[in-house]
Amino acid sequence: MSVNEQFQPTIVAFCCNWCSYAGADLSGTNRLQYPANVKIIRIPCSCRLNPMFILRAFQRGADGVILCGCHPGDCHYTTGNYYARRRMTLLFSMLDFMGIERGRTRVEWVSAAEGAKFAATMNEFVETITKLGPNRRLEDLRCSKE
Amino acid sequence: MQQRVKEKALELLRNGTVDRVIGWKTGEFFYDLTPAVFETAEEIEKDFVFSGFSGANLSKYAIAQSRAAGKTAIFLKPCDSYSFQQLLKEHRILRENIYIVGIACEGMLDMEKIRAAGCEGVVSVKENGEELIVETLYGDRTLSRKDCLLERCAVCKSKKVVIFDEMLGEQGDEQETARFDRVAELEAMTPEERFAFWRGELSRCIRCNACRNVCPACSCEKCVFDNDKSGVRNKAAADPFEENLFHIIRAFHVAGRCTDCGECSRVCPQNIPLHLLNRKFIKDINELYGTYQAGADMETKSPLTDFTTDDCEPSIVHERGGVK
Amino acid sequence: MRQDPLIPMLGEVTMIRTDTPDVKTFRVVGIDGKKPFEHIPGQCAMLSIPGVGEALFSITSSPTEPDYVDFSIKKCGCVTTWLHSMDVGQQVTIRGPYGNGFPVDTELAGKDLLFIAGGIGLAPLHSVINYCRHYRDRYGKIDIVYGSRSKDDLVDYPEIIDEWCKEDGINVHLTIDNPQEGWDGHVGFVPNFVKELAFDTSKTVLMCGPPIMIKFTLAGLQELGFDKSQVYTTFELKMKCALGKCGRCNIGDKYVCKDGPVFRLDEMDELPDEY
Amino acid sequence: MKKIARSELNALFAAIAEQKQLFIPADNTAGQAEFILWKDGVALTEKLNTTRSAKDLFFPQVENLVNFKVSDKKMEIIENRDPAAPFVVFGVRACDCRSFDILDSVFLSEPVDTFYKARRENGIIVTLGCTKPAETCFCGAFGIDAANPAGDVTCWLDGETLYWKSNTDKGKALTAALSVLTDCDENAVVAIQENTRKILEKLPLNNLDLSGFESDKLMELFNNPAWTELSESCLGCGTCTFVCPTCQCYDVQDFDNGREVRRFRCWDSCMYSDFTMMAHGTNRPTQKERFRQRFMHKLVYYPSNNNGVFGCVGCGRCLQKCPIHMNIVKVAKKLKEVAK
Repeated sequence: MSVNEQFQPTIVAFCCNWCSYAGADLSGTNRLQYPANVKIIRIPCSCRLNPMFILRAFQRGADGVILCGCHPGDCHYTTGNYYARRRMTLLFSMLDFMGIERGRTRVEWVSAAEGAKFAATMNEFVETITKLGPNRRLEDLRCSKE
Repeated sequence: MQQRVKEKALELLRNGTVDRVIGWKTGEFFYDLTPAVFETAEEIEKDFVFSGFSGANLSKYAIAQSRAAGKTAIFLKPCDSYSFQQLLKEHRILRENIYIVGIACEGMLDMEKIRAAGCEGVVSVKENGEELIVETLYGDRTLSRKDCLLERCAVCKSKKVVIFDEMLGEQGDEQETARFDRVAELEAMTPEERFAFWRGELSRCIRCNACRNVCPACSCEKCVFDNDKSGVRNKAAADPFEENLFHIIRAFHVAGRCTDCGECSRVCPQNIPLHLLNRKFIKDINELYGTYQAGADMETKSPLTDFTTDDCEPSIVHERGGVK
Repeated sequence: MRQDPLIPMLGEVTMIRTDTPDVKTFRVVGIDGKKPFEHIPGQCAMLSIPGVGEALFSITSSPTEPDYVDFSIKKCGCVTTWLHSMDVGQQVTIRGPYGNGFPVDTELAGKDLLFIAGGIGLAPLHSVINYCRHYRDRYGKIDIVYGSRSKDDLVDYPEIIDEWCKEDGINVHLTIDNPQEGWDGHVGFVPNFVKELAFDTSKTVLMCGPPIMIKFTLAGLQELGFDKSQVYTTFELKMKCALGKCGRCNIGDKYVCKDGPVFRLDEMDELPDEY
Repeated sequence: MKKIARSELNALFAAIAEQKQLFIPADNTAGQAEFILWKDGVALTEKLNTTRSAKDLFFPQVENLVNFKVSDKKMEIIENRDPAAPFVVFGVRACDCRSFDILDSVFLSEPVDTFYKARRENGIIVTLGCTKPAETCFCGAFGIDAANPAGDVTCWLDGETLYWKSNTDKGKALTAALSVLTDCDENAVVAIQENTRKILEKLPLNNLDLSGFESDKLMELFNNPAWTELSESCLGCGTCTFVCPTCQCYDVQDFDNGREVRRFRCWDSCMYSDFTMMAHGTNRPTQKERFRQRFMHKLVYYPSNNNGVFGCVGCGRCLQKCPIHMNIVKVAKKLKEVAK
């Protein structure tokens, strides 16, 4: 990659079906801009996010992974995001413990009405990851594009 | 104590309290004891051993044996009893079929450490108070017992047998230990240093699955890593990523359930300090959600199947102290 | 030229025929359009779809077919399910042939042959049957006992009716497990059927089917006075290399991929019962 | 015979490394010995043997076989094997050296495994006579002389000197290129050998009796009632298999990275529950059958096909590494005891 050619990160955003996915939708209908680097994967609830999904995303070329769910207290299934919160806290802590750069993973609560927050979060996250550079510590060399 | 344990095993079989006993069986040498199921008094007289090398945690064997006809006796050291109670809590053991004999424990010895101290061709080890007299083909050596303990025993968290029908020796207590010191040391490093540390350790992994198969918390009938359809099945660590994936996910799957029995590190043929991953989770859970010891009781909810509405946000990981 | 026996060559599927609800027959040729290799009846080959897996299949077509090899494959696992979902023109990888095959030119020559097959077990025997039909004068009388769960599960039914049944010196005995509308043939399990037919013991038996069928049919044959040394069977185990190296098809001191898959039953008596 | 002062070992290693890649047994960060690519500063271990065996260098745990590019109905086969680089492995013990005979009989028999063959042809094995065998050693039971190992070159080491004797053409060619070695008398190593043999006699397992595993007893051994008890506590891990110098079973798997499929082979273990698992089930449903397979293969099946040579070399790794301390010695002894 030449110096002029700016690094374009790949971001995987796991979005809860009930709030954040709708929030993403809203940001689209409102024509709010966020980078095309963000690939959204819809999940039924933030607590559906198996830690394995995050690692697999990194394996297959993601440079940053973000989970978006309903605000605590607003979960469609009442408590799913509370469990997700604990799991993600521990997982992120473990990734940090293994020496993976802080900031490559993130959780943000985005409601269906917060289209603007969704776009702003994505813009900010892409910026953070662009600064961090490509994911090297959790990449699978067999998947790298050479 | 060694004699008392054996006599107890004999007694329980002879008086009909149990139909079989899970214990440790003598080997070719003094240190290579095998977990075994004894069904007759003759077998016990001949082969049953309890010694400083009875490190193996027998609790996992209770899963299968509690489903055999009749009653089974099991000997549990304090740390083993946490594993046992945790399995019980997860409904993996049929309690009514098991008779538990708790054993007070002075710490178990690690043959690897004795070898690493430069003892080759070891013929016998005699315990003499705080000293070990090691007889080898190349002369005798004296080592400090303290230096030859299994890692988990050197930082023993509890001398308390948390579940038993009968106790041999003095019941002990939970104790303050330095078991999180190494985790804290790593936390104080830079991410680059931590990454280099774990790469160095995990790159030695040969994916023999000994850590998983010995782990009392890993009692799934079919592991996700053996399941063809899981998409993550990997038999060999064909890439550094797979080494990370396996060990992160394995630690995560037992988080909140791992009692820190230390078997994973004891059995690792490559001497990878796998217990550090589990302890990291335990330390985090203690710090973020309140002190929790898996297997300590039957009632407390595991931190990962529980929550409070004012739990910390995941971003705490990125905000709290330590080098960024 | 392939550098290593583990490295396959490319083949193309030129015909797919649906035989039964869960069995399809696939015709494979090399990408040059020619037959990928020459084989002996009873041998197998490794087919694979990269990314899905590689598995060993009996070659169903006779070596006398000059242009292609056929595989009749029952849908049961990952690879077979994928194969069942593909269309003509699909490329696959193929390597082989592997195994010993039936001793068609030696021990079987000149003999009266009795083929006994159950379900998809016809696949490996199909190759031998058509080989024997091609060289009809080299063999004596041919009897074929073939059973399946129902009429719909009889593999190669049209060929059996239109060709085998009409040929002189071949007696075909079909049976299905349960009565079915439109079926006026025999109903019952293969082992009993074999006993009812009371074949004379001068025949040499070639048998393939589910283990339970083999077990009871063998008992029936022995009741009729057959000796184990007159019975050949072929079986399958999990294989990865098919070269006698990867270790998983090892039974006793034999490797099924290399020393088998065809065994005479008296030879199998000397092997541990692990198949 | 040649020699070099022990203090000059580094110079010897440097001289070899100038010719070819050199692997020597050295201590890793975990304090275990393993074969490490030599560079200045890597020192020969004091330990008797490496945790993992020398087979790793010839039959690595994972190796790529071939790649495929798949697009729609078409596919392409891409052969991309590494051109094997010539290398020398120094410090192989007598037991591990014998293990190559066993691996050869599998991989070099028709059809030849060309991946293994290339490494065998490219590798020069420099063995090192044992001076401090451990209590777990039982190579003597297989007629292996730890004091006089085979290999392309055989070395002996005492407090002062490394002695060097080339055995094969490959070994002689290597020797000729090493001017740091000086000539010496053949008898120089006799004292070292005698000393080793004296210790070997004292080893508890050196005279392990392995009669009674002849192929005519195959069925009897297979049906021995002791298997249930022996396998009862087996965890079904692959430790014994992976540290074993003679275990050679492998699996072939595909990895699809979205652009191409990599077909690789990796070590496998008959102790694993999926080893013989097929779509319709497995023929070894419990750990007893899997456990039995491993030991029957080493003690009976392999010898039956190879003139009575056992599929074990007595290196003692499984004795040290099995999490529950079950091993081939215990199995062999128990089977004989029960058979009586």
